[in-house]
Amino acid sequence: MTLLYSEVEEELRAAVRGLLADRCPPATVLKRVESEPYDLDLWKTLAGEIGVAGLLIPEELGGAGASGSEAAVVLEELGRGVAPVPFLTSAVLATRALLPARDALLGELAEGRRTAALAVSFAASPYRPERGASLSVDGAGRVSGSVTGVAGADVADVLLAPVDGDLYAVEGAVAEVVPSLDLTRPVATVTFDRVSARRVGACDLAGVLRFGAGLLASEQLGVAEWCLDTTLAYVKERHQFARPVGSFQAIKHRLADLWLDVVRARAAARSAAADPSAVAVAVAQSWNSGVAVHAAEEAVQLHGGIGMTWEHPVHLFLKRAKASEIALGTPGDHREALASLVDVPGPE
Amino acid sequence: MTLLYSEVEEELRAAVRGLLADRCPPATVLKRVESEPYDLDLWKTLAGEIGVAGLLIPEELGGAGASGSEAAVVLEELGRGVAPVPFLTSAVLATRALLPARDALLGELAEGRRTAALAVSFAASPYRPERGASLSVDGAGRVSGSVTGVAGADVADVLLAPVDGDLYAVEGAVAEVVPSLDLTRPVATVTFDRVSARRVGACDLAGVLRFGAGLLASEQLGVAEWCLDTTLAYVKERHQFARPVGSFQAIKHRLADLWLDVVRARAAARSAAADPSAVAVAVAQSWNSGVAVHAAEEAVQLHGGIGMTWEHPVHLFLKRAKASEIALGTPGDHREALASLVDVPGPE
Amino acid sequence: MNEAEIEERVAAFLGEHDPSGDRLEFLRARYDAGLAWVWFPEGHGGLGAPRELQQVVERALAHTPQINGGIQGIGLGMAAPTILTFGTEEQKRRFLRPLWTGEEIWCQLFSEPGAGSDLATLATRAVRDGDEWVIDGQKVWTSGAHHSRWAILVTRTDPDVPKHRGMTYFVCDMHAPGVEVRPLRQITGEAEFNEVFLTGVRLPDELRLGAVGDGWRVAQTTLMNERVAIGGAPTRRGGGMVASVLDAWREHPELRSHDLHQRLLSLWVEAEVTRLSGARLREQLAAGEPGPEGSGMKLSFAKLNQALTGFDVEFLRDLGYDDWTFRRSENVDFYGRGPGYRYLRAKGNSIEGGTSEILRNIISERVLGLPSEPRIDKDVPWKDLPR
Amino acid sequence: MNEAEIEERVAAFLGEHDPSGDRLEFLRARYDAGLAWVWFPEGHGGLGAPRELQQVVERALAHTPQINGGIQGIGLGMAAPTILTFGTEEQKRRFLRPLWTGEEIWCQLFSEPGAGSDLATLATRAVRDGDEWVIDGQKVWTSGAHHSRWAILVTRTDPDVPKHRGMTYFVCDMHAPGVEVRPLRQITGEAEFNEVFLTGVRLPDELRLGAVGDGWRVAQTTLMNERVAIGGAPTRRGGGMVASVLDAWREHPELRSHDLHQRLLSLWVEAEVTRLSGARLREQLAAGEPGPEGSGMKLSFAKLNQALTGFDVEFLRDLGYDDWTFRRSENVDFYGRGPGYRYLRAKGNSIEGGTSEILRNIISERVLGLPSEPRIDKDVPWKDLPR
Repeated sequence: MTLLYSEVEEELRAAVRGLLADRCPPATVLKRVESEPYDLDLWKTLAGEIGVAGLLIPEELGGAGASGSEAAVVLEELGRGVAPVPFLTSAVLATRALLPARDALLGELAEGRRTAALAVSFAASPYRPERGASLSVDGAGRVSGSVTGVAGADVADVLLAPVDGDLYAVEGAVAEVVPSLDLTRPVATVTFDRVSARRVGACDLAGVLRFGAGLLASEQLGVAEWCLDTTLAYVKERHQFARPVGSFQAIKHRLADLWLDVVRARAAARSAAADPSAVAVAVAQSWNSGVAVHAAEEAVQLHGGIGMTWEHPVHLFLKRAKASEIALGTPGDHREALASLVDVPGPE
Repeated sequence: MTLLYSEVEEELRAAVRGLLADRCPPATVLKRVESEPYDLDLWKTLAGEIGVAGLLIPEELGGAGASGSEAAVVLEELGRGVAPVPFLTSAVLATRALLPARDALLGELAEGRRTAALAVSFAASPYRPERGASLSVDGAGRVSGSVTGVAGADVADVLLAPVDGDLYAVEGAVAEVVPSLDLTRPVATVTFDRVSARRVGACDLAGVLRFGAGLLASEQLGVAEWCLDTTLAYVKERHQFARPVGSFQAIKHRLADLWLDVVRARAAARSAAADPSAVAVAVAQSWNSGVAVHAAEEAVQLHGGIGMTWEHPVHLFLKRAKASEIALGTPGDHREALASLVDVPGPE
Repeated sequence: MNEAEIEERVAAFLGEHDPSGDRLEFLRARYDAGLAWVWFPEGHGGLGAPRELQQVVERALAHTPQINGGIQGIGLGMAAPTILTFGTEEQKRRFLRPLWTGEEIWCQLFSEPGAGSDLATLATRAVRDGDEWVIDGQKVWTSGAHHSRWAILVTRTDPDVPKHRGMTYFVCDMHAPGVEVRPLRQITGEAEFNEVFLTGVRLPDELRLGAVGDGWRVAQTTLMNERVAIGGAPTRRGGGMVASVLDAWREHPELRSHDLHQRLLSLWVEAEVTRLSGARLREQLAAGEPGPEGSGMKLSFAKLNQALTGFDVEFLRDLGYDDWTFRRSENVDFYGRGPGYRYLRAKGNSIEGGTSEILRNIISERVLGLPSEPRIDKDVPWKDLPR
Repeated sequence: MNEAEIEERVAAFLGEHDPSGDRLEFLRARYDAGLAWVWFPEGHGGLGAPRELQQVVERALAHTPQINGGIQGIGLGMAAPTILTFGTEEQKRRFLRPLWTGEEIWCQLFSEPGAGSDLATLATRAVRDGDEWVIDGQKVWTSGAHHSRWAILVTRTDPDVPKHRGMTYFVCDMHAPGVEVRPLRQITGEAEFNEVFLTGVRLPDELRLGAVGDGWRVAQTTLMNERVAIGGAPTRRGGGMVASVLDAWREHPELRSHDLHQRLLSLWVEAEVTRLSGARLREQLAAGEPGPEGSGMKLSFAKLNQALTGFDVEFLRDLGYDDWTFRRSENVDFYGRGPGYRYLRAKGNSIEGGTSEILRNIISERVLGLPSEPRIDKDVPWKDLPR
């Protein structure tokens, strides 16, 4: 197991970063968030040309047969760009849920022709996978019920509903987007009204969410890195009292501490990507969630007034960071899991 | 109820501060800590001439009939001086335990002729008053057993042993001082080997410890104040890079934050002194313990190398602060108590 | 002038003026009777009385028509004391009465995109042209600009001297040609503030407040009146921002965890000691012995509000938001909005009215007496400053 | 020189010298065979080989008599590379061999009571007197001074030029008259370090290292070799300082509380991500791509050690202490001592070897590229600096 980036990963990173810089820098994301947050043209290019949609899908099923480490690098870049594409929801969570059954839908997902989403609340966790959901299947195999806070549902062609340990593919559900804290990854309430469904196979939902949580740590790393880099650039430029703001020692020390947090977030993200064990995932999530929020909060503060304006994209990162802190388990949920995983028992 | 200091309190403060500056500044305390930590001559002057020993004792029993607020001001000053005198142990804890019975011993304590100590572990709390103690009384009224971590026992003429809700006055116990983290208030293991005892009366031990804990917050305030003031003076004087260390912004901001913590510690201490209710005491203890430790740790760090040397007295304050964090309930103990006191219930 | 005399005046005034009649007429009469702000001089809405006697008037007139402290806030709190200190008799006569009655609303044109914490570096130019001044520049974070009749404005009149010396202070006519007000949208979605663009705005010299080049000193008077204790209102134990978190906490036992419980207890304690500090500060003020503690209250409240609102969103696991609509809002309404709004809006608490960084500088230098950092901008002509 | 050739040399050397014979003789022979530090030049204990080949030698000679990395640390890590870079041939020949074999122990005379973080302001004077230099001053935080034969010493030789330019570097004879070593007691009770008083100490000019006035540059070489990754040794998950806290935690269920449990879990996570960073850093070094992350490791470990040891004392509610005796100690033994000792000793982690404040300066400037603060001490003669 290595915590470094491979050459292949660096090439993948460069491709994704280049495309995002070209097509969808944060200022462009900001312009579209209120009308049509997802950039599906961009997604088509990312999925089809760079091939990110099929990264986790075996070659024989039409994918690239890559590992979580490659997907993690893509997520770092998508986090750096708060990129409005359904990679995490379709190419990680939904894909991972379909993999055990080697479902034919995987081929379509790999090509980017279709997009899927898991009908699970983004606020659910490996420890409480059912949070926000009330689904049932009747004798005729029709799914009923609703799930709140589903990410990626509004741009999904297929919804994957986990019910009682089985996974069902559904096309006729209604996803109603609600005003969301994270403008670049809005959540929807998904309603199934006796919708006919196809049973895909068994589903270890907690395992799927754990896998996703581990990779979310890489996205959070990307968010934190953008915030740190952008703030560094700003405080080097911005003058007050005839000095760059970044020459003031209190600011320098805060940024040094923040950098140190990000350095450790990188190690944690790499560890969870290479080894998506329960411990590594819980460590990465509990650390990186906090670092992303802290980095975004420091970015807003150190941008001063401009950081409070809608016109500067830093708020997109703050909102992404704060929503991601809740997504797939809060830091507290993951620390609680560690108590038994690493034998740090609580009071008796 | 006022959170300010009265004129009487300011006069009392001036008298105590003046005496300590004259007779027992921190450098002098340091010189004696390894041979004979307690300064009983100083105590005699404080107790008898300034009259601090009888502050909490009603006038008709030979005391000053003052309130906790006056005792709190004395403790602020004793904290500022890490003064090695048994005020907290004899004139607060032991005295408070004797008050309900209006015991005749109070008159002797008030005059400073004798000194008492409560045979209770300093690590006990209002919530676990029995911690560290195993005492029993036999049919003939003789006390047996031991108590660890007793403060002030080695300089006490009389030990007050609380057993099963009653208080016993004992003179033949053995107090063996152990090497203590707090050099200026060493703790002892007290052993009672079927020692004959006089029953004083009923004893609400938890109430006594709560009262003491509330006033300990004022001592912690004094410790924090000395650390802040001494560090401010040092960083104004000490030059590195041809500038006073205190002109570096990162240092300035840390000290501003520390000051703000101390300001709030003062309000909390005053509140608990004026109103020793369970809530006010728990608030003051949980806040001030942390502030005292933090102030002492910052003081050591900002003194640089000199702060790590035995010859500078700052370590006495670090040790006092750290031991006081444990004494009469840790910050966590007091917060836990608040959960039910102010209706912030835990998970069900 | 003592309490009894004030009460007498109020009684006499009420004998002559019917509070249930025309509101504006009543307020004008109150001003003319010297009962607007009793510590102002006679003839300008006051009686030259000690400031603390104002509460006698307020008590006695509590049932009568009131001015609007919200929308008139900048006029009353910042413009009025500045006009009183530096205005000519003519300026005081012209501006103070409609300012107090609320017939004319005021706003403040101080901050600029390039001059935030370092206000003295501001770049809005005022160039003299005969009896007029021509103003060009951009101001920002101006609340109420869109319904203001006047503004207090600081400008750069001499770029060739060090920054503190080349400024001049004006009253700006917000109806003058060249004044453009644009709402400034915040990260919460709404616009509490505006940007104000000044393009060739012509102001007669009579609108100058204080001497040419003396703008910094005039502005200090304004700012000293701004830094009133924020969060200084008395709250009960467990009140304020912690109350809305506690309400949610008590309502949702199913969302609690030990992690959150421990953090909430710590925040509760911090809120309580901060509240106690505020209470102690008010006692000091009442006793006429204001301590330096006031400087820290805003800093404490900003940190606490940010921690509490962040906690709230996490506790509720709330991925939604109530309303992103871009619209003007006149007031901050923390409690009427959702947790997401509170979280985002509270981020401004450590920026508006002096950043927490600047407040720490102020505390460390003015309260703790720590030496200032080496300054490189004091003696350099403004135009040569690095930017 | 490649791996095979090195192995050949070692084999040849072992053929000629019996590791079970006299220890010192064996070490001297190893030095003479160029197998002491293979990256040093031939004739001075090395073979002029790439540094990474040293591990080949170490592996092959692991079963033979070893030098003492602890007591010889300053000699090996700091004095030797400096002598190699700046020493004359004669100095290299005289000093390096007994330094490496451990026959002569070295210490470091850099820090002074008035020159800690700002080493370049040091005041120990060296005045030329014919072929000798006369040294007067006081050094501090010198470990091992009491059994050292030699010291590396930086002095002030020209007070009239700016501080970085007026320094000269010497090898100091610790047996010379006027050298007085006093143990320096720490807050833990013991004395790991010494104060060294230099009073009229006469050193021949041959003991000068580098040119007169070039002491700062020479000292930089020494210090670059000091700032090796502290805490860089691999540890297992849950190892290091967190392990001793975890042991106590598991042993004492009766002392646990939710408050402590939540804090311990947070510290455990911080320890784990810090450990992972260290592992990643070592991977980078092994791949020949050292990242800037190394600068942060000491800072992280200091903070973590302090938090963990403070937690430990509080958890154990331990009001006692194991031993306050004033005695010399050669090494820090965190694990053999009580929680109170660990708590106090860890306070030094953020001071020794560069304070955490200085490390944050270094990270922000050298890693993050933030501008330095205005400097006022660069061009002022040393004697005129404010102190």
